[in-house]
Amino acid sequence: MTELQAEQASKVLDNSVTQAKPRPNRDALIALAVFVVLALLPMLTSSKFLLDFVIRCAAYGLFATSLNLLVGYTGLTSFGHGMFFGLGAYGFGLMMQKTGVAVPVAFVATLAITFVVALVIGAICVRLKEIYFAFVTLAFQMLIHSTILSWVSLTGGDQGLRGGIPRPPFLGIDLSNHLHLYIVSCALLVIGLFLMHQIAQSPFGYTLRMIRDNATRASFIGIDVWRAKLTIFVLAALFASTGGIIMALFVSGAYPEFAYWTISGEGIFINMLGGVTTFLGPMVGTALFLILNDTVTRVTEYHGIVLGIVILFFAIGLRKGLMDFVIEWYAQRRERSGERAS
Amino acid sequence: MTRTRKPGISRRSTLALMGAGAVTFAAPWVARAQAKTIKVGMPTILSGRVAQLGTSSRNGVMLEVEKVNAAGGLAGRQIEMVIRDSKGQPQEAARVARELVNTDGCELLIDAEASSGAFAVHEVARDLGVLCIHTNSETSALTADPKQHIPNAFRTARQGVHDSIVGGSYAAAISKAKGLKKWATCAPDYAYGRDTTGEFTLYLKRFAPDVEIISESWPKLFQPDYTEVVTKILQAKPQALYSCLWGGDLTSYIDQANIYALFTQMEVFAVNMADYTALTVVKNLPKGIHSGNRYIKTYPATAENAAWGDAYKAKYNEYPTNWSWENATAIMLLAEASKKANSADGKKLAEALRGLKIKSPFGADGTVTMRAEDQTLIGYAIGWGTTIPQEPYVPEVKPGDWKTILELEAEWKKSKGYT
Amino acid sequence: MSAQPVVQVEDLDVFYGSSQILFGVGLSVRQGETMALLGRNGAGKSTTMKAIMGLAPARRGKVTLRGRTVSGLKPHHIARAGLGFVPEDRQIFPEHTVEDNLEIGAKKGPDGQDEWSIRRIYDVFPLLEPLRHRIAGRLSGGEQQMLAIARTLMGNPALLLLDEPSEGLAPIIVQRIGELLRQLRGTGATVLIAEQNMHFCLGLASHATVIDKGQIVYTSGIEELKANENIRQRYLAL
Amino acid sequence: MDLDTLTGCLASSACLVTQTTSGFIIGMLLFLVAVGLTLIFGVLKVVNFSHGAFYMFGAYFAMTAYQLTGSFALAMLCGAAGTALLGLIFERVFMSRVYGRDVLMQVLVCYAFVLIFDDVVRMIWGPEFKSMGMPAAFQVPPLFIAGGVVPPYYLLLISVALLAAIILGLGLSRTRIGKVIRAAAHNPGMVSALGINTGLIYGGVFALGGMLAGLAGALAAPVRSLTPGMGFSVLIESFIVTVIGGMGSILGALIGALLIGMIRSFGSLGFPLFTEGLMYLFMVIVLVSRPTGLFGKEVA
Repeated sequence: MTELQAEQASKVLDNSVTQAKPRPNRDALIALAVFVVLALLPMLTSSKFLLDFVIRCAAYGLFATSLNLLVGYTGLTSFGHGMFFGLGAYGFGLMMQKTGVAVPVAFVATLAITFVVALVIGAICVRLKEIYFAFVTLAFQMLIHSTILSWVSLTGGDQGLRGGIPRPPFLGIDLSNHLHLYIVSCALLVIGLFLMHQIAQSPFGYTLRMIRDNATRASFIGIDVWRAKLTIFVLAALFASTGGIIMALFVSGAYPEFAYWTISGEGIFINMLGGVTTFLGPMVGTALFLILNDTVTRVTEYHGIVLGIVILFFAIGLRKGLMDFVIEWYAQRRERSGERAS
Repeated sequence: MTRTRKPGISRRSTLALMGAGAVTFAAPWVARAQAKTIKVGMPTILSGRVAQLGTSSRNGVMLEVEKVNAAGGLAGRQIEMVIRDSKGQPQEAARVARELVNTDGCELLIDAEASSGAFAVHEVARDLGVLCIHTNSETSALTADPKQHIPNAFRTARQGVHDSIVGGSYAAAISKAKGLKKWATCAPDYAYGRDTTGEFTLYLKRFAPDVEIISESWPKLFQPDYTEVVTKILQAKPQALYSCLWGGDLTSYIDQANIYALFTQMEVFAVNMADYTALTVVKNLPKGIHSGNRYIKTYPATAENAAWGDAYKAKYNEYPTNWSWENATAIMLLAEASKKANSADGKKLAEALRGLKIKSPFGADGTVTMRAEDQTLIGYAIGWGTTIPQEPYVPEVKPGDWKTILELEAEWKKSKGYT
Repeated sequence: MSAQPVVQVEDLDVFYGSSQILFGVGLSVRQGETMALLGRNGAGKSTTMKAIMGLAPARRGKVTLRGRTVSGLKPHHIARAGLGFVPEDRQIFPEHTVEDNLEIGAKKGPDGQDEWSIRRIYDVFPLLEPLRHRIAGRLSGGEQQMLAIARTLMGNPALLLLDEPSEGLAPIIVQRIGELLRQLRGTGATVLIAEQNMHFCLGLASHATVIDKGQIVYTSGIEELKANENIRQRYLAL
Repeated sequence: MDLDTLTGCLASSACLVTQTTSGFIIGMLLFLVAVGLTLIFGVLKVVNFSHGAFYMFGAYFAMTAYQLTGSFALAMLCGAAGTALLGLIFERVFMSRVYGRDVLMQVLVCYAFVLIFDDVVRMIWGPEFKSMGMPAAFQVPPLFIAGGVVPPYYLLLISVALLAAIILGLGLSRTRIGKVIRAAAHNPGMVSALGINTGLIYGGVFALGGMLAGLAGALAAPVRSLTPGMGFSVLIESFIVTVIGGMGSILGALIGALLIGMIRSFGSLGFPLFTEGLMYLFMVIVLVSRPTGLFGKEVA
C-alpha cells in the first residue's frame, strides 16, 4: 500500500475502533439473526437460483474475506490465496471419495491438512515483502496447480475429481439435499464471518494493522512480526479452505481451476470491488462480482470487455471499493451536517 | 472497434443476430406461445482459447434446430435454444447448467463442454434428473464407466477408444507394410492426450506386436513453443510419430516441426489433422500426414454429407468442425426420439433415445445409433487417410470396421473392469 | 541590480495531508542576489523550497519566475523555466558515474544559455575532475554535495535553489562549499539558500529571510540581520 | 522421469548442440518479452500483467501486414511499431493514472486490459486460431552444425533477439537518454527537478517494452498459431524469467530466459511430465534463497 492509502485506511479503521470495541456477544447476536433470516429465505421464495447464489456467495465470500485479512488488515498482498481454496475442495472431495468417512470428519481433516500446508508455505513466504511476497505465493500456487494436473492417479488431472462427491447423511443432515446444503453453507458462512470479525477486532487484529502500517515500529515495541504474519496467513488459509469445501459440495467435484491463479485474481478483484477498508467490503464485493459475472455472461460472450470496463471504473474512476466509497460519502455527509448543526 | 475483414462482418453479424434471436429477441414472442415452446439449455465455451469450437457447436445445433422447428418442432413444440458461455471453466459450466434448468426453465440440456466441464454438467444432470446430451466430450469413461452411468445422460460425441482402435489398426497395417518399428509419441499433457495416446499404442502394439515406443513427449496444453519437443523427437530418430495434438497446438507444432524438416524423416500419424480448423489454417501443410477424420465433407462420400457441409459453409462462411457434427447429431436424435415418443417430455425422450437408430449424414452406413446399454453414439463415420495440402485435403479415407471396433471395445471395457 | 525579481513568492499555503505546513509565505530574490532562507529545524525551509520547485503541492499562493507564473506547473517545466534545485539530501544518482550525473543534468537555460559545459564545471570544481569516472554513490558527502551543485549548474539555471548545502558535512568541507558558492556569486549567479547554519550564510548571502513555524517573520539585507540580535536570538538560536 | 535419455543426450555432441540451440531459441524469444517486463518494472515500478497482450498484438499485426504486403520485413516492422504505439497510448491514457498507487490497483488495471485486449482481438480477427505461414525465403532445409540440427529461421530469430539485447544494453549504458532512463528508475523526482519530463520517459519506456514484446510476437508468428489469449502462457513464463533474474535487471532477464530455455530443453528429456513444474520449482527455490532474484537489487 502506498502511505497515503495506508493513512486513509487506518483513519477509517481508527474511527471504527473508537466507536466499536470488541463486543463478541453483540456480534454473536447479529450473526444469529443473519443466519435466521438466511435460513427462512427458502420459505419466502422457491427460487433455486437465489439459493444457489447464496451458496456461491458463501464459498467466494469466505475466500474473499479471508484474503482481506491478509491484504487489507496485514498488508500482505497474496497472489496465491486461491491455492487454499483449491486445497479445501480437493482435500474434502478426495477424503469423501476415497475414505468414506463422515462429512464432519472429512471437514475437520481437510482443515487440518490445510493447516499443515499453510504453515509450511507460510513459513517460507512471510519472510518476503511486498511484490516478492506476492510472487512467491503465486509461484507456490502454480506449483500446486501443476502438481494437481500431473498427479493424475490421485487428482484425476485436468478432468478433476470425477463421479461426484458422496455425501452420506450425518446427524440428520443430508447434503445431497439442496435445502440442507443451503442451510449448512449459510451456517458456515455466518460462523466463518463471525470468527474472522472476532480476529479482526481482537488485540491480535490491531497488531496486524500496526504491522501493515509500520512493521519496523511494530517490531520495535516487541511484536514478533514473522510470527504474527504466519499466524494470520494460516488462519486465512483455513477460512479459504472452508470456502473451497462449500464450492466442492456445490458442484459435487473439484477441478484444477479451483487452484489456479485466476481464483486468486478473482479474490483480489472482489476485494477491490467491495473495498478493503471495511470488514464487510469483501462480502459486498462477492455479491457484486457474482451478479456481474452471471448477468454479463448471459448477455454477451464479450464479457471480457464489459468486466474490464467495470474494473477500470473502480480502479481509475472511483479509485476505491464500493464500501469504502459509501463509508467515505457517509462520513462526509455526517461531517457536513455536523458543521451545519454547530 | 473496427472490423477489418469483409466476410467477417456478415458472418459475425449473422451469429450475433442468431444468438440474440435465440436468447433475447425471441422472448416476447415466446411468451405468447409459452406452452408451445420447449427450452433447451446449452452450456458451451464461447470465450477463451477454444471459443472457436464452442461457436461451431452452437452453429451445428442452430442449423438443425431451424430445420426441426420448420418441420413443427419437438412433438409440436418449437425449440428455443438458451445458449450460455461457461468460459471453459467446470464450475461455471455446472453453475450455468443449474441455472438453465432452475431459473430459465429449460427442460433439456445439450452439454457442449470439453471433458472436465462435461463431467461437471454430468453431476448437475445426476442431481436434477434432467435429460442431458453430452456432445463434445470424447473421454470414454464418461459413458463406459458404470459408476458414471445415469439414465438421463447420453453422449453423441465420438469416443476415444473407438478412435484408438481404428487408428491403431490403421497404423499397424502401415507399420507392417513399411517396416515402422520405432515409434515416438507426442501428446498434450492432459487427460484426453494421455488416454488417447495410451489406447492408440495399446492397439497399435496389439496389431503390430514388434512396434516399440522409444520416445514420449508431453507438452503442456496450449504450449506456445514446441521446439524442445521437436528436437527431442529428432534425437530419438523414430521411424514414425503419433500425435493427438489438436487445433492451434497442432498447427503450431506443424509449423515448428516443418522448419526442422521433421516430416521428411518419419511417418506422421496425427489423429486430429483432418479437421478443417487445422487443414485450412496451416500454410505449408506437409503432404502425406496420416490422420483420422474429424469432420470432413468428403467422408463419408455421400451426397447428404456434402450437402450438410455446404449448407453449414453457406450459412456461417466457414467449414464445420468435429464438434459441429456431434452437436447437430444431438438435435437430429432428439427430433427422431420425440417423433417416436410423440412427446417432448425428458423421461419419454430418454426412453425413446435408448437404442434409437436414425439416418444421418455422419453415419458410416448412413445411420447412427444411440446404443442402449451405455447410452453413447455408435456407427458414426470413422476412418483414416493421408492429407494433401489443398481440397479435398484427405482424398481417400480408409474406413474403420464397426464390427471390429465393437468387439475390441467390449474387450477393453472388460479389461477396465467396466463390465 | 534590475528591479524585477528573479523569483517572487506570494502567499504560499502548503498542507501535508490535513496539517498545514506553510502559512502565506512570501519572499523574492533579485538578479545577482544571494538570499538566505533561515530558520530552525522544521520551520518550513525545505517545504518552501519544494513548493517553489513544484515538488510540494501549494493549496494557495503564487510563484513567479522572471515574470512568469510557474506555480501549478510540473517540476520539469519549472526547471526549464530556469529554476535549478539542489535538494537537501543531494540525491545524486548513485549508480551513475560523476560524469554521467553531470550529463543527465545538462540542458540549455531558459533563454537558451549554454554557459556551463562539463569542461567549465571541472574548472570551477577542480576536485571533481579526477573523480569523473567514479561511481557517484562511492563519493564522500562533500564530493556528493559538489556534484549535486555542479549537476544543477549544468542545466544553466537563472536561479539556484540550495537546500541545506552544509548539512551533515565536516566543518572543513562546509568551508570549501562556502568558498565555492562565493565564487559562484562572483559569476553573477542568483541563489536562494535554505540554511539552519546561520554562520555559514552570514559570510555568503547578500540578503536574509527568516522563517518560523511556517511563516516569514523577518526580511532584510544581511548586514541588518547581523546587527539584529533580537531576531537572531528569537528565531535562529539553537 | 527418464534420466537415461537425459544422460544419453549429455554424452552426445549432436544432441547437445540441438538441445542447446533449442534452449537458446526458447530463451531468446522469452528474453524479448521478459526484458520489456523487467524494464517497465525497473523504471515505472509497475508490474505489467498485460504484457502478454503486446506479444499477441505483435503477432497479429505482423500477420495482417504480411498478408497485405507479402513482405516479411514489413511484417516485423509493423509488429514492432504497432505495439510501440499501443504501449505509448496505454501508458499515457491509463497506466499513468495509477503510478504510486497500491500494487493491487495497478494489477487490476492491467488485468482489465488483459480481458479487454483479448476480446478486442477476438472481435477484429475472430476466435479461430490462425497461422501466418513461413516466408518462402526460410522454407529451406535445416543446417547441420556439429551433428546438431539448426533451422535457418531460428538463426535469424536468435540474431535479432541478440541484436536487440546488445542495442538495449549499450543504449542504456552509453547514451544520454539511456542514462536518464536509468536515473529515472532510481529517482524520478530528481530527474524531473533537473528539467526532464518523466512522463515522456515513462511513456517511452512503456512503448519500448511493448515494442520488444511485439517484436517477439512478430518473430514468433510464422511458427506459432495465433489466437486470442495467446499472450497468456508467454506472460507467465516471462514472469518466471524476470522473477528468477531479478525484477528490473536486464542482465537478469537474459540469464533467466536462457536458464528457463535450458530447463525446458533438457527438462523435457529428463522429466517429460514435469517440465512445467520444474520451472516453478526452480522459481520457488530462487525466490526463497534470494528473494530479489539472481541479479535483483535489494529494494529500499
